[in-house]
Amino acid sequence: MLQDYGAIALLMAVALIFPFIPLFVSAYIQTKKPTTEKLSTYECGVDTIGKTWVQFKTSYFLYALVFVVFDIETVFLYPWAVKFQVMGTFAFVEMLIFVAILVLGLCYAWRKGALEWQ
Amino acid sequence: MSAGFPILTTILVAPVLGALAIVLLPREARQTVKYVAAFAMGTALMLALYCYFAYDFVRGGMQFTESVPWVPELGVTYAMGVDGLSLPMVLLTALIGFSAVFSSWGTEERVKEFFVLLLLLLIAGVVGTFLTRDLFIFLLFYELVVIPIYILVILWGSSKRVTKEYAGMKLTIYLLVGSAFLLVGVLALYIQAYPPGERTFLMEGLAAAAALGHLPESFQVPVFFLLLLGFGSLISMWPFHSWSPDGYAGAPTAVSMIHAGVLKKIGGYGLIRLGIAVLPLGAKYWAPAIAALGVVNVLYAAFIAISQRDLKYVVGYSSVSHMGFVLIGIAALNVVGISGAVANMFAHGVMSALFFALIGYLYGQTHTRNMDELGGLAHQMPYAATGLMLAGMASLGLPGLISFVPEFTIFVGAFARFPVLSVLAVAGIVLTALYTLRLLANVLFGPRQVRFDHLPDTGGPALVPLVVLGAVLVVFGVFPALLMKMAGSGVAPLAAILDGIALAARMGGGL
Amino acid sequence: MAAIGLEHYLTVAALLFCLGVYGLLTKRNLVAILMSIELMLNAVNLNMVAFSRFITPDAFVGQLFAVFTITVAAAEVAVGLALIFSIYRDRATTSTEELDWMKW
Amino acid sequence: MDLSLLTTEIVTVALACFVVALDLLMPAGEPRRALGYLTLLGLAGIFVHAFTQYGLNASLYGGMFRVDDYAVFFKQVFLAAYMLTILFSVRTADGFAPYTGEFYGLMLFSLAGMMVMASANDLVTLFVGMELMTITFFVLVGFNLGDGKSSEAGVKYLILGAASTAVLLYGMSLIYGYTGTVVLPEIAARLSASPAALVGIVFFLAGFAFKIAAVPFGMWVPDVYEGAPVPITALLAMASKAASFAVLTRVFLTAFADAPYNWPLIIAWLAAASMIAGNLAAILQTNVKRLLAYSSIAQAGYLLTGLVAAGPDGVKGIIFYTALYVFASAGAFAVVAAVRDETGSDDIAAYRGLARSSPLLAAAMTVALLSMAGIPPLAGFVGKLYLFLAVLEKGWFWLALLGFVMSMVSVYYYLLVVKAMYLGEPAGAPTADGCAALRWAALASLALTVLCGVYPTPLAALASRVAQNFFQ
Repeated sequence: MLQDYGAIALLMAVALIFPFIPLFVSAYIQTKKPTTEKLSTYECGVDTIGKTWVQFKTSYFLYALVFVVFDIETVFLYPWAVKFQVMGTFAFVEMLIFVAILVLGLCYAWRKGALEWQ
Repeated sequence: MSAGFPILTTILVAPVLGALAIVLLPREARQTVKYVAAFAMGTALMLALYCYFAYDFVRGGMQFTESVPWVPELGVTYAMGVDGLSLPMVLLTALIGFSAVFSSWGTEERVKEFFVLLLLLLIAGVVGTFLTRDLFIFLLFYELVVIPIYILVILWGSSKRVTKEYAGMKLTIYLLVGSAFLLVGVLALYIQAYPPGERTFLMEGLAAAAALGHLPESFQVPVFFLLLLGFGSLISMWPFHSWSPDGYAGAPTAVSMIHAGVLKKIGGYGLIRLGIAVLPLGAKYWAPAIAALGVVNVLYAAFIAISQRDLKYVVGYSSVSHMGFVLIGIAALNVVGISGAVANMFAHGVMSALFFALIGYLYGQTHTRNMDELGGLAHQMPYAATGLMLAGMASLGLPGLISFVPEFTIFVGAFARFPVLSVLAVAGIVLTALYTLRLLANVLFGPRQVRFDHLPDTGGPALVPLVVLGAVLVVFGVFPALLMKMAGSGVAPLAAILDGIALAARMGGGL
Repeated sequence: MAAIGLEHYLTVAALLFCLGVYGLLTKRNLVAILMSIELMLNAVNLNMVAFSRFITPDAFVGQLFAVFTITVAAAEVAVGLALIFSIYRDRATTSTEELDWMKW
Repeated sequence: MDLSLLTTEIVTVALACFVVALDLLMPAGEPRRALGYLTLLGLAGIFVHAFTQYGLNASLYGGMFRVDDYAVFFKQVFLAAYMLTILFSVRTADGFAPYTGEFYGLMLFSLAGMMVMASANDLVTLFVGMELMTITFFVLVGFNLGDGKSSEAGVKYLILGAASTAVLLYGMSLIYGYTGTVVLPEIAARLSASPAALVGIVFFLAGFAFKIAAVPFGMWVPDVYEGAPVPITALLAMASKAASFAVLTRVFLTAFADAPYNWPLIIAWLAAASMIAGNLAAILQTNVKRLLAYSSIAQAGYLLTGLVAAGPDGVKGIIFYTALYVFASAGAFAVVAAVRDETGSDDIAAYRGLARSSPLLAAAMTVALLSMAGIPPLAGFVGKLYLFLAVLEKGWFWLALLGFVMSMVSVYYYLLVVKAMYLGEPAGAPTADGCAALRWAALASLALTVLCGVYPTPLAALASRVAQNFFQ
């Protein structure tokens, strides 16, 4: 029983320690010769211009949406995959219909130009 | 089922048909619209008169009955029938409706819509409440008339002290909220009277339930209170009266006539039909309160009427005051008092309708209702003056005119139960005389005023209400039996119930 | 110190849910609010799975329910972000303070 | 397993996919009204077919999905609501080009969700159906891309809706955890007094109080109604509310019926609060959409009284009133759509002189509003009569009294609109007359409202038969 809690404690410990290791390592092995050039924000050798927070194109968002759809699809596919021999052809057909509907959605997105990079 | 010709339905349908005919007429046919309206109401009046003469007073009870099941699962029946209680009211509605058409002959704008609303919804609805024997349909008709009144007031009304929108809205909300209490009371009654399955909205059925003792006093008292709120606000019982003068002042002539003449009477009618016949114990419990409020009505309204300068307000408050007499008569809870109340409702209906008709005429001519700006009109318009005199004399209960006997009867009935209150109420008559005579004096008499010389006297259509209603005032005044016989036969069936509660009642009322 | 049982999971879930509610009520940024709602939904998932494991070990109703919840949550976020985008296009902000074009 | 029981749902979804696909195939420029009429036709077909499902009382998927008279009746109510809405929204939908097809498609998907809700007999099915409805509505509310108000309304609806869903789900999880089942009848069998069950029921009720827009959970309604496109506002008011009531009634009368808690009292409070707050707040409104929004809160209150009665009469009242409310609101929103399309405003001022420019629309609006207020001889009066008779029967005297008084108070603000239509002269702006389809919708609502008021027997008979569903 104590192991249960021990496991959690271990997990937390690792989670805390892990990020520090690389910091320490780098801090240990690096050589320190700071110059103003080095201390300035690094941007391909040029000083930063404007905000460093830039927006992403909404096209990414559209891709993300399409991705999410098929990502979620797998959530349904896994249990089905585990069980579908047992459930027989009917389940198979059902899943085909399910996927077909998603494909229809994909076609729709395509036809609407959600996949072109504008 | 109805034996023979469904005459009551015809009375109800005549205005509806007239209105449909008007709807089909082209908008330009302004005169035709009026003729159709007059014809429809004339038919209704003829039929009502026929009912009055054909009614068998010896036999009494509901006659010309019809009944068709309508919403069976609720026990709602399309049941018609008149007895000595409702017959006067039906006759009154027909008379006033007929006259109202003629006194709104001068309507200029939206003539078509006006007569459609007036006839179709208002008059048909009002007459329906008196014709039906089914409580559900009674409520249905009653609420049906409220909205048309609102539209009539805001479209064709007049703004004096208060805007017509305000007057219309006040009137509407008062009546509707009152009706909400009424509805709950009625539904509670409906549920209590019979177990599920054999329920009915028929008034006689509910009365029978009361006779069977399904309605214990503990139930009757609160429910009667709800009904009192509903009907009280309708009959403008103090303190629910304030919509009435504003409403009449804002409303167009015809609506004031119908409203003061008939619609108000639904309150008294309901109190008798439903309050006393179905909830006698509740009535007994509340009677002293009703009587007291009635006296407040009489005196308070009369005092205010004295202080008014606007003719419509004077008549409006006077009608509130007269309703006080009716309330007292009802509260007397004896045959004499109640039949007096019924008769007085009829009398006051005719009289106030005539008043409003003529005030409307004067206003149309002189464009003022302020009695200080009027005067000496007897010189220019003798007919109108005669009409006003008749109405005024009737309103202060001059013997030989319609309301003397009813009021006298009420006092006879009421004195037996509320000696003190009755005496106070009688004092009210003096006040009535005061403001009525002052009104007549200010408007009709005094020196001839030149600025009114060009004004025509009532003639043509405007003369019809004067003749019709005036004739009724005189005839029923000279032969009061005509009226009292009806009322008496209507109240007679209540005698048993009243005797049942009389003993305790006499002990109850010592005020 | 008892073995880790149902109540532990329920406690965590309840805390997570309250955390979500707190964020929902205090955050002013639409995206942050969406995240708080996600927290609430995940708390529910935790409940479902825990119940499924401890109450009905042989029926998978709870896990099934969790799957549906996950899907729905994803859909909600997708739509939500789209709407937030259109708001952002209109008024270049994602703060609830600016959602005042109508009486709130 | 008999899939033919699912015909209505399957056909609806197929129709939705078909409409979207057709929209893709149609050349970009062409007008899309045909899609609207096609949808209408399909729905009419489904509506007719639904009659054949009365009396089946079958269930699918091990009792998770029931096709009983109750479900069928509600499906028909939704269908009626959608048909009327599409009738008066064809012109509005033209404005959504190039997304007209999606508009109809999404509407159909939400309809499918409602159908599932009406038939759902277990928590999972219920949840899925509800989310299908709700999420499509998130999109539809924000559908008017040109109008910032619309997307704002969408976001507000989404956030509050998602939060309420989370609360609802938490309640469901507790109920499931306590009873170990999600199927309603089994829940009823295993439910007994315990904090978990109580919290579960309360959370469940809170979640649905949000969906039916009952005070204090209905405060999203005014903004969302104002911002959303008129047809969607109409659907939120009629169909979404009806669907949520279908579920609420079914769950409380099957699963929680014997729960050892006095839940009718809680619902009575909700009802009273909704009736009071809704009606009083509506008085202050100058925007007709907001006015209708508050009035719909009040209507939710009236409907809840039927649930308070918790018996055949109460259910009958709910069923009957829902149908009437759909008829009435359809007419009202049709007029709102007409005025919105042609004057671009929802303010009461925009309705001035409507009686002159279009007597039919003015009459339809008047009748619809007065029916909501419950003025005889319109349908609303009979509906309220059934509802309040049911609660009076159970001795809820104060609730019935409050209901009647409040509905008479509501006449006040309804009459303000009527006054504007009949009294005012057309004010400069082009006066609405609506397109042919819209006028048909208004006429249909007018006729149905008057008819059901004057002769309610047929509908009432059907309602009382359906209401027996939970009480054999």
